Amino acid sequence: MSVLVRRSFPLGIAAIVGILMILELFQVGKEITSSAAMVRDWVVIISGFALCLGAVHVTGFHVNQIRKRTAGRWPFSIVLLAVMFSYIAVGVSLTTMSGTYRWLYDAINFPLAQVMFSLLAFYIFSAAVRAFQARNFEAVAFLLCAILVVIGNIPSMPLISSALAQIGPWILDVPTKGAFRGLLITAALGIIVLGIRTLLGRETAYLGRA
Amino acid sequence: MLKVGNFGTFYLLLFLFVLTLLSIWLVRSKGMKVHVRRLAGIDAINEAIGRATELARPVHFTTGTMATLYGEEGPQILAGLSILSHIASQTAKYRTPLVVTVCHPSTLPLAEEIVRESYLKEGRADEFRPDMVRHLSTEQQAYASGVQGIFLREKVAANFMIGPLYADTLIIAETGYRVGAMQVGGTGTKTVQLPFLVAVCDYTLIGEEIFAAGAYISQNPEQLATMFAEDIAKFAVIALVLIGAIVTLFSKELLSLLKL
Amino acid sequence: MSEKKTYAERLRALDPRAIYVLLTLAVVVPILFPLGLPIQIAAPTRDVYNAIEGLKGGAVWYGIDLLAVSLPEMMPALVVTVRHLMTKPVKIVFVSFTSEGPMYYYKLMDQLKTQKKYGEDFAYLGFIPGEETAIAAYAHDVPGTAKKDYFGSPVEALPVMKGIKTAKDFALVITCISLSLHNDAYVRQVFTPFNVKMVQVMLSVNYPEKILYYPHQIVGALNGIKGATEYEQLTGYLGAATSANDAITMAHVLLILFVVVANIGYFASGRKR
Amino acid sequence: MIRLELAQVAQIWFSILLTVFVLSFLHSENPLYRLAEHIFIGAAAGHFAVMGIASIKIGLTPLQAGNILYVIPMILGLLMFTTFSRRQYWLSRFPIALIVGTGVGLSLRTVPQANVLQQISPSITLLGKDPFATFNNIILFVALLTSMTYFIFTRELRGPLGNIAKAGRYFMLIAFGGSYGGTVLTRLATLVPTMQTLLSPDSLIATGLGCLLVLGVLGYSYRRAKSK
Repeated sequence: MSVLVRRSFPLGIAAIVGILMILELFQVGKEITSSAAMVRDWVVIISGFALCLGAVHVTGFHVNQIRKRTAGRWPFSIVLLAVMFSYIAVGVSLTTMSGTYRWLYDAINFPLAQVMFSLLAFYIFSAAVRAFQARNFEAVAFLLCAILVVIGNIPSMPLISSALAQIGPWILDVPTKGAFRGLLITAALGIIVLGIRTLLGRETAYLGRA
Repeated sequence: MLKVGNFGTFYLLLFLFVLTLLSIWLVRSKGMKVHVRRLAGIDAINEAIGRATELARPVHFTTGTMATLYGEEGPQILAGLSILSHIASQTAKYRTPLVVTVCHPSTLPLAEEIVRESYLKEGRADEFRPDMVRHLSTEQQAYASGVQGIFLREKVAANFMIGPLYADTLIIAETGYRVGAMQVGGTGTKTVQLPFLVAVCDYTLIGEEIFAAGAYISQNPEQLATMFAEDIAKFAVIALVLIGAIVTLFSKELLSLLKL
Repeated sequence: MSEKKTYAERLRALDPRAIYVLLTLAVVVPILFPLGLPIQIAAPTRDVYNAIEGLKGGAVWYGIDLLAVSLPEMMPALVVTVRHLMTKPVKIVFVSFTSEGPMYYYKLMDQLKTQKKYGEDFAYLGFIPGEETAIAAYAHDVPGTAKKDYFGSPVEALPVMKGIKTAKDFALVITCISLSLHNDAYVRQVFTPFNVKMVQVMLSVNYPEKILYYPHQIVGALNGIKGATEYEQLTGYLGAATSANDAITMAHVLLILFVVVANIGYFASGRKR
Repeated sequence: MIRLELAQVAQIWFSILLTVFVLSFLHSENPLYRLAEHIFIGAAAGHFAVMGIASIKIGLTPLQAGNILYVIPMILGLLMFTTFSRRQYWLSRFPIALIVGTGVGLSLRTVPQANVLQQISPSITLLGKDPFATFNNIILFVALLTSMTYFIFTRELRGPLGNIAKAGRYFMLIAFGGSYGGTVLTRLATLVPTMQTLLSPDSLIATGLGCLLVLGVLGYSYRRAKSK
């Protein structure tokens, strides 16, 4: 009984919902389409709960840090919780469209996301310096193509040598496209087979073991 | 009522469905055995955990940001999580500290359950601690900033990033390099991130390899058989492409002849 | 750590912090001191320049139809075209069909120093809601649709608005656009009925599709930040776009140098792993 | 000159200081970075909690209208929280199963079309409008077939098959190199506006102060590490 409820029920739910989504594509009937739309609504609602679960989890972790007075960490945890609860207070009482909420978002979330993306520019350089060394033939292929594309992306390049400027775009347009297409097709086969196995109840990673 | 545009989808799904069933049947009743070639990236996982154990420093695992289980990239997260169950068993066995970070919280209960069950299976249930699985943030870049911090503060010795990866991949991988972690990365369809994994990580699982990993690790005959099904499908697609090319080549020829 | 590294080995394994410092310099220096590195100037950009350069009096309709998210990409083009216009003997009537337009107007006026007087030489009529219908209404009856300027004075009281009734009364229509449907709306509602000269500043994402209006419906177009760079070169007002372009060029050259140096180090250190 | 309002000035100061603190991570992990990191995580956690509450409200509307079926996602959503329980955690499998099923279903209906059929159909035309186009089409075709061969797992890649797969591996390395080089431009396109903001007249003082703070903190921790 317990195995039936703990394992078979979830497996059944996943299979039914998955098949429902596929059937919707083939437009088998109005009932299917409307129930698929409803299930997607449900998923939005459940993901809403999941987002709240995330906030609870973050709170739990940092309350723990504060309680244990983890060295060098706990004062920051207080800041974190304070910021989080002020967002929730403003967002729930004044809504996200309010000026105060927008102020918070534009002062904190927006610039911080932007600067984290900027860090990528630094990292892409330091990673390149290590990776682009001509250790063997494979590394040469990798490095040469990358450099040719970089050269092609220099804005003044067409004025210096239009031939050199055209190699980079060619690499991106021809061999890269071809190789990535092959990669995508095989990965897709992997995805589809994994999906079919899930619908058949053979892929049980999401159920733990018992 | 089959719309013409979905014609191909239908037959492709049907074809793979039949192939999968057939391969499972062959294993079950005919005892077919499938051999899968060596995959260096997956073998490296144990090596990395071994190193972390020697150094007594933590192992980090993530399935990446942005994607959600209920979205189209859900299967790639599942593939990553099936590798997590192996990693967690290893860290349980060797008593290596484990940190799993989660971006979208819908993955959180699943990751937690997988780690918990792996510890249970190894008889180390008492060593499972809830803070092994941490949800840092749903926002991609906030998550990345958190992972950066964890890497430097806790001196991570092995880093695994397997799943649908987004731009933050390089932030995490470069920080991993900075703390001297051995890294294995892998992603299915996110081709934009693959170059960075290849450049920074010690081993990379490319494209379909992340789906093969589960079968390769478990050596479960049935899972291995589905690998066989996938390979047959690959040959079929290659044949289809070749035939398609020949047909279009000659139809073009025919067309130009007709015009003459 | 005890072993001393040779110079070659140091070149191979450049300290990431040195890389970060050099990259910062390569980006910051051109931002502070734009070099104006040459680039190829596209024909639609040159035609925008010629259209403004050729103005001999009359009035210009300037649409600031931008969303806040396009600020980094569109602000340089807005600034450089207005700066060019301000040197010509024309009256300028600014207007917005997006609610975030006024923010751009403030930022624009912050960056410009001009001899022209508000009310006499130029005016801002603010945001007019209603999307395509509003554009059409404005084109057919400017004072009747706007009524007041952004600061609350009645349109009739502004000397700059004298003699402006419909789109026909403008010598040139310029518009900076974030939403691709506005590109179409302007052509449908302003060009088609009134056959006026029009110039559009487009986002790079919209450019490949909307440039098809050139040269029949619109006489010129700028392609986002790239177009702004070209325009800054044409006019000689080196600004944000040129400095961004210079910074990107310098950074790319720096990357190539880094790779060359690292490889010299690799070969000089005996090609050890 | 138009005077900026106090709120705007405060916003600029906030954003600039946080930006400088994050950039200081390039040198080392330090208290200022940690502060920015925790503020960011707190802000994002708060933001997504607010979003989550908004999503839950979506379900309340049909429920109030009398659609009893919408009780199901409410219950399933609450079951997510059993993950904190040591004994009843298995209950969270029900919402997870629904979520996984949806994801698998959605990918099964889009992946065949987007990642297989639409990748094959533009690749099979070999003849182009000129010899160069034909050459390009053939290269692309070969790259596609060889890279697919690389992903054959149940046979050892030896002999002729091995050579084809090796060619596929090289094509993929070329692709990785090209893609890496192309991304450099994308990333710089974010870095440059960030730097322009830091150096704009409105924010120059804040940037300077931020840099001084970072230098102070780094210098202090360096001296402390040295004295130890």
